[in-house]
Amino acid sequence: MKRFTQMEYKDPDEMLFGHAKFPVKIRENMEIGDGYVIPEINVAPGEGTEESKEKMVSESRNIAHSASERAVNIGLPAFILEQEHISQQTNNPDWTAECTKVQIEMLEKYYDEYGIKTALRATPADIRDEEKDSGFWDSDLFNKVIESIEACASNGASIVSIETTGGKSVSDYGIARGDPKAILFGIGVLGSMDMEYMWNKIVLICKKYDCIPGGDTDCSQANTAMFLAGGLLDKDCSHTLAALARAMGAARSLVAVECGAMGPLKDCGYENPIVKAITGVPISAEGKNAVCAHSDLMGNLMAAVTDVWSNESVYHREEMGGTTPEVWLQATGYEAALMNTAIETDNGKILRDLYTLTDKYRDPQALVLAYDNAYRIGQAIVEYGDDPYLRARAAALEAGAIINEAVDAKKMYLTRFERDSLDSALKTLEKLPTESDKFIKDCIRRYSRKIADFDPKNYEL
Amino acid sequence: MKRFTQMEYKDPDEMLFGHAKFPVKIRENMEIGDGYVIPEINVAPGEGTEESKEKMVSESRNIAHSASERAVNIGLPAFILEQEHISQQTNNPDWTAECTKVQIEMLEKYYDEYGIKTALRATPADIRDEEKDSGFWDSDLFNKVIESIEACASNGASIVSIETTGGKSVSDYGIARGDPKAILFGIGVLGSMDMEYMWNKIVLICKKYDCIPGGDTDCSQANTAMFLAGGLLDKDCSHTLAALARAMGAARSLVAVECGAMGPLKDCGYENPIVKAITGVPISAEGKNAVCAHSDLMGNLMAAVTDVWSNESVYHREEMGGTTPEVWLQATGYEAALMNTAIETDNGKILRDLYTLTDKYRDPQALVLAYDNAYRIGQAIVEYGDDPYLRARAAALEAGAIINEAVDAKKMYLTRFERDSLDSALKTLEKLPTESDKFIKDCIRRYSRKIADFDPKNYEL
Amino acid sequence: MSYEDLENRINQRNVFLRYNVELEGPAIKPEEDEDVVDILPNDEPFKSIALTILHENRDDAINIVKKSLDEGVSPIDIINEGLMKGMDAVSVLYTKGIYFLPDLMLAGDAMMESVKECEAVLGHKSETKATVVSFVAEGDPHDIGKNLILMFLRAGGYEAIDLGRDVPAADIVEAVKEYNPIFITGTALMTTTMTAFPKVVEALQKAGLEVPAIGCGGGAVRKDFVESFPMSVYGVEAYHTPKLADAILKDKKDWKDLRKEYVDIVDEFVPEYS
Amino acid sequence: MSYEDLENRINQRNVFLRYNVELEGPAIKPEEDEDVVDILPNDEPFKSIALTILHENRDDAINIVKKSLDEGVSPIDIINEGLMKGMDAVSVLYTKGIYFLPDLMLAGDAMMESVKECEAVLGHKSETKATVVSFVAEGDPHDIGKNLILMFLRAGGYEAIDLGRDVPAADIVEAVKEYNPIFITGTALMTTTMTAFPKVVEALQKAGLEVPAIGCGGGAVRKDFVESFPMSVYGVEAYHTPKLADAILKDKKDWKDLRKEYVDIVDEFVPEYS
Ligand SMILES: [Zn+2]
Ligand SMILES: [Zn+2]
Ligand SMILES: [Zn+2]
Repeated sequence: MKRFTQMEYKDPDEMLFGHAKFPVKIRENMEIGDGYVIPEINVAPGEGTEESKEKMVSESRNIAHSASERAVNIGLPAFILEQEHISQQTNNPDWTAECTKVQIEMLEKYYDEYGIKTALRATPADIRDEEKDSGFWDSDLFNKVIESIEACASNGASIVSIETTGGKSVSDYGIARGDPKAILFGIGVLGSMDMEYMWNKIVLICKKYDCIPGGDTDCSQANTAMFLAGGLLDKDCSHTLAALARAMGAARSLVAVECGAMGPLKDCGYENPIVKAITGVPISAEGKNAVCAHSDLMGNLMAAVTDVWSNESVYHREEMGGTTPEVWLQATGYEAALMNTAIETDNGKILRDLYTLTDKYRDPQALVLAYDNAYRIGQAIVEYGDDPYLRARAAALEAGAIINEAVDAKKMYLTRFERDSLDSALKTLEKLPTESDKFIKDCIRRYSRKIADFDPKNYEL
Repeated sequence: MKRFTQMEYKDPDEMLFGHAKFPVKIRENMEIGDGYVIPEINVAPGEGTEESKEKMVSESRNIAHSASERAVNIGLPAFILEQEHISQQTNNPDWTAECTKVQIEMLEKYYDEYGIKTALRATPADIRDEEKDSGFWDSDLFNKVIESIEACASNGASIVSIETTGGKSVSDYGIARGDPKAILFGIGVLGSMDMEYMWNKIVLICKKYDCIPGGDTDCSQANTAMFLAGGLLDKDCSHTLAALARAMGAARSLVAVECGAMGPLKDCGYENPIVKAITGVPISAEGKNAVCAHSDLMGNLMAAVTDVWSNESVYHREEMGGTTPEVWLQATGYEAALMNTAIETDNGKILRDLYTLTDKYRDPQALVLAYDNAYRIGQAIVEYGDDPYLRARAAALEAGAIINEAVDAKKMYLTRFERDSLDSALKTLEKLPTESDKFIKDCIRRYSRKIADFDPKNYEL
Repeated sequence: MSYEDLENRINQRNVFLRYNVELEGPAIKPEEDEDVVDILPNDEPFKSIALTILHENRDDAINIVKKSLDEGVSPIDIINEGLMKGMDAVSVLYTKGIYFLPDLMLAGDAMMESVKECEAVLGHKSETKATVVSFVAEGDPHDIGKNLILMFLRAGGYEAIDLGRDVPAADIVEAVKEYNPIFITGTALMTTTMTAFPKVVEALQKAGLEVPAIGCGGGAVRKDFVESFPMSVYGVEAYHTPKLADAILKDKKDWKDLRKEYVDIVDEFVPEYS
Repeated sequence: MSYEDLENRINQRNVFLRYNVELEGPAIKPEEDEDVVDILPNDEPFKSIALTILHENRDDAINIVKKSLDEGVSPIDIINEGLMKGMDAVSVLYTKGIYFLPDLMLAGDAMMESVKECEAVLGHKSETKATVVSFVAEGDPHDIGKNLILMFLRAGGYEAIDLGRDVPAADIVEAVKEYNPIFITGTALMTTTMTAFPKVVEALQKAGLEVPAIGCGGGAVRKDFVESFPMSVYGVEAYHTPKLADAILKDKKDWKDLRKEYVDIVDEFVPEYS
């Protein structure tokens, strides 16, 4: 496996939405990252549709139908439908197969009738159980996940993604307690190990069926920190610590690309700008048009260097303005259109900078993802590129440095809680061993005792 | 009453979002149109809350609470809450009074606690009945509307608006049948007459209570055409005819300002850019962040010269990302933030042009509202400023000319239906009498026979 | 860079497409559409009468109808063999997306006025398949949807009673007593007015009245809401209305059947029902 | 203009404000908060024990507790007069927005480990007010919300049984038989997993079991959904849980009461219930 020890982008200013170093081609005519931004729509099946295969298949078809119909009705040149599968689908690979098939049929019908460029990203659920003795890498549930991925690829999905959950029990423990060591172990070590294990398998399956291995996201870890961090008034996770977790998440999500994932990386990976800076693969991102799913403090900034623009997720139901696939595809589609107009008129970089500067100093989490700072974190990662632990640690330290510089420049203002937790986290991280083995041994001892769900055997440790 | 016979803006390029010639000051510190864009959130009471005053008051309080809480949590410097009242509220002015009171209390609580700038726009429903012998200008229902407006103003509403419906039966008839004469009579003549009657009264009430008379919208007429026109695949109203109706709507909505309305004009008045070009008052607009309520083909373009940015309307309920007041205030707030960043960095005009050019040639309706073309329509209106009929006709003819020029320049492409209905409408409009009296007499004869609900006596004709 | 310079740089196709323009087929005369050919009568004066409706030509329609009546042609035949066939053809072109709403409304106007001429000779109202009552929910001022429904029902051969906008439940009870409809349609644009529908059902039940079904539709109306009370069926498109009425009339379907068999009855893919 | 030039032009206050920074009051020591002063014991060793919990200092807590136990202080008193008081104070600071989640979790860890020391001397589990069972819905892997609830319940003096994530209804039935809880809490992040709640209720009913209430909450969970089946109450904030449990325990409230009196029970403005 090739580890990244150099940046594919040579200058952060090279990065721009709609442009990736290595565009990804879907069918004959959709090229992701080749000079335009493509909207992505993701709709969660409505309650009750999990009750039977028949209902789920019909729900999947309806979602694809609504999205396609609206796309044509408002004149979108292209769009990607993402379907994040729920556990019942992944648990039953034949559901996955059938749902994928009807969605691809619907998308192709619209392509044939109208010439609209369409693609399906299918995202099975990571239904594995991290508990002790559960056989994280070798169990019935694990096999279902792999079978479901194959069911997607073999039934025509254009892109396959997954949100793997390796190390979540440990990172959750750390996030809830403000323990940067646990977060680093959970994301940087266990998360990266699990990614490698899973993505080597996924890429092989995709190759067999000429399906694009899309990429992963640190949703289960760094996004847990972000969601708990919440808004300015929330009190559950320090926003500085969430920023460090995000930087670590980049070192982890990078592994999918190292295993052969080609992008577009998955929308909810807020670490994607960092991974793009390192690897040059196209990414998907979400922000101000994902308010249906969650609130973040960087809704404009996340658009700055993305190639695909997503709504994250929304229940399937009706609004005044139409069904949710219609409403939210229109929302992401209109923003993508603005970006494409900026590209067409050679104002892409100005719009990129406006997006970025709108949010850059609103929150430490936004700050470290501004494309210039994302690039810096990328550099810190590739410097230690060969060692997943050290590069995740370096990413977090660089994120801390970025925040501290902005505070010193009086551009970023922190609360006491943010200030204290950053200081204490950096102190802890700096003192950690510089050898991976030593760190891992220490963490195994410490956290297998404290965390009921953490079982080193799951990771062959 | 002062009729506008000159443009307040001397050059379309002077127009920019967040900037109005005559900013409107609310309380000590919110100035609308004074160099920044303010988000507006509008949430419709949930089903069942119309059953009792108690439920409606509590619903109103909750909406204000959710919006305020999210605004602070994401750091918005300012926002406007609009409450469009439902018929039960306007029918019961004591409901209106109490709902307004609790909303203002909530907004002031947040202002006091956090310093966030807040304002309430209260919009009673036009519950009058246009049917024959209904006493459109002098009935119980009419009195309820006036009492409700007073209840808003006297209970602390910062801004009062209304969507008057004068002439709707005639314009609806015309829109459904593609009859430009009926549309012109319904909007340009009856609509303008009703506006004058209503707004002279509203402005007097507002003055009494130091409340801002906001403005009106041609929602009941030009928006009916727009909604029926729908998307590219819809077949109910020609998009060229909808564009002409919109131009006429500007001549009509202008009347509120002539009567003393100060802005911000109401969000759903897609004709607002034209009225702003003429009058210099701040406007509210809606577009890509109003997908919750409806689909339009100019979601970016409508932001180009607006001072307040709205979501139009959404049911009050929960989404994954929070309650709808939270979710949609965040949506409009993030777009306003992007505009404000553009203003701060002196890139306002570039973003304005990107917004505009994204949509300008997508649809004839968008084309005539691009700020340069909106300005041209404004000029056509003020040329005949003294005569409501002639100026509405001039607006429509100018809109037609704008579309034809773009077609000739091969920038705008029309379907046969659009082409035919534009040609036939322009032919009809050109042949119309140049004297208002003659036109009105002719229309009264023609349409009182054909339209069951149209009663000239309602307009003292 | 100036606005004009920017404008000239854009390849609009990379931002938005106008699929309606891209996909427009060649213009054909409405009477040449293959489905219309099947519907139009071959014999005169019915063919000419049907064509005036198809061409939305009110004045010609009335003239030919009057002339035919003068010549002794049966008013019933003129209605059924001429006017209704023309209107059938118009409906077909509308549902196929070739005709537009104004075509439908203008043809409908021409048909209704021509029918009146026939009824004048007949001395009474012409026979219809059955009666349907249509209203807009109390508190709701938007009636274009309802007017569309009226037009489809009349085109489909039904007597459609128009109760207007903003109709209280009591008025609907009265109308049911008076007209004994096989079907009621209600429309609402707002969530806070769609709540009028269950109140109508309640009022009917209190009055001891039953109707095979009440079709509820319009902007804000959601299927799950409509199905939360009895007697109702969620209507998706205005042009589905006569098909639902036919199912009630011919196949004795009630609201429970309509909910279950909606897709079969309207005979097309309806996401809301699948 | 370069990115840096643009950046330097912005007055951030015209775009977004950081209200959390703007409004931060002066730092005070947690033990000086007036509500905390009311809670903390005055006598030693309880005061010192409570302070170690308040300061989230696990090692010190265990040390002082061990020392006190060695000196013959009653383990029951240490728990009730020392550890629980400290934890009460932590909960108060958390609900006041002065303490944060990590404070709560670390203090909770310190308390739980110290309680274990006392129980070792006691020879059995310490007494709690009552037992509550907590689970994450079947199919749902997200358990931070549930862990928060566990911590609040334990801080509130309850025995909180942790059934973990992704729990089938059958396991909950078994747990109810085994623990006879006065309250069950279930959390779900997804709409398609919250549908597990009514299934749990059904399974309990089938097994002939009843529980005063099942609190249902979490990301995707909506009040209207929760109230569409019996035994349930929609929970808004994790820290409401011990208050709901208290209402069941002391005032014999059941799910119907909790739905009606939620605001009074949790004693704050809750938009979802007003
Ligand atoms: Zn995710
Ligand atoms: Zn997602
Ligand atoms: Zn409106």
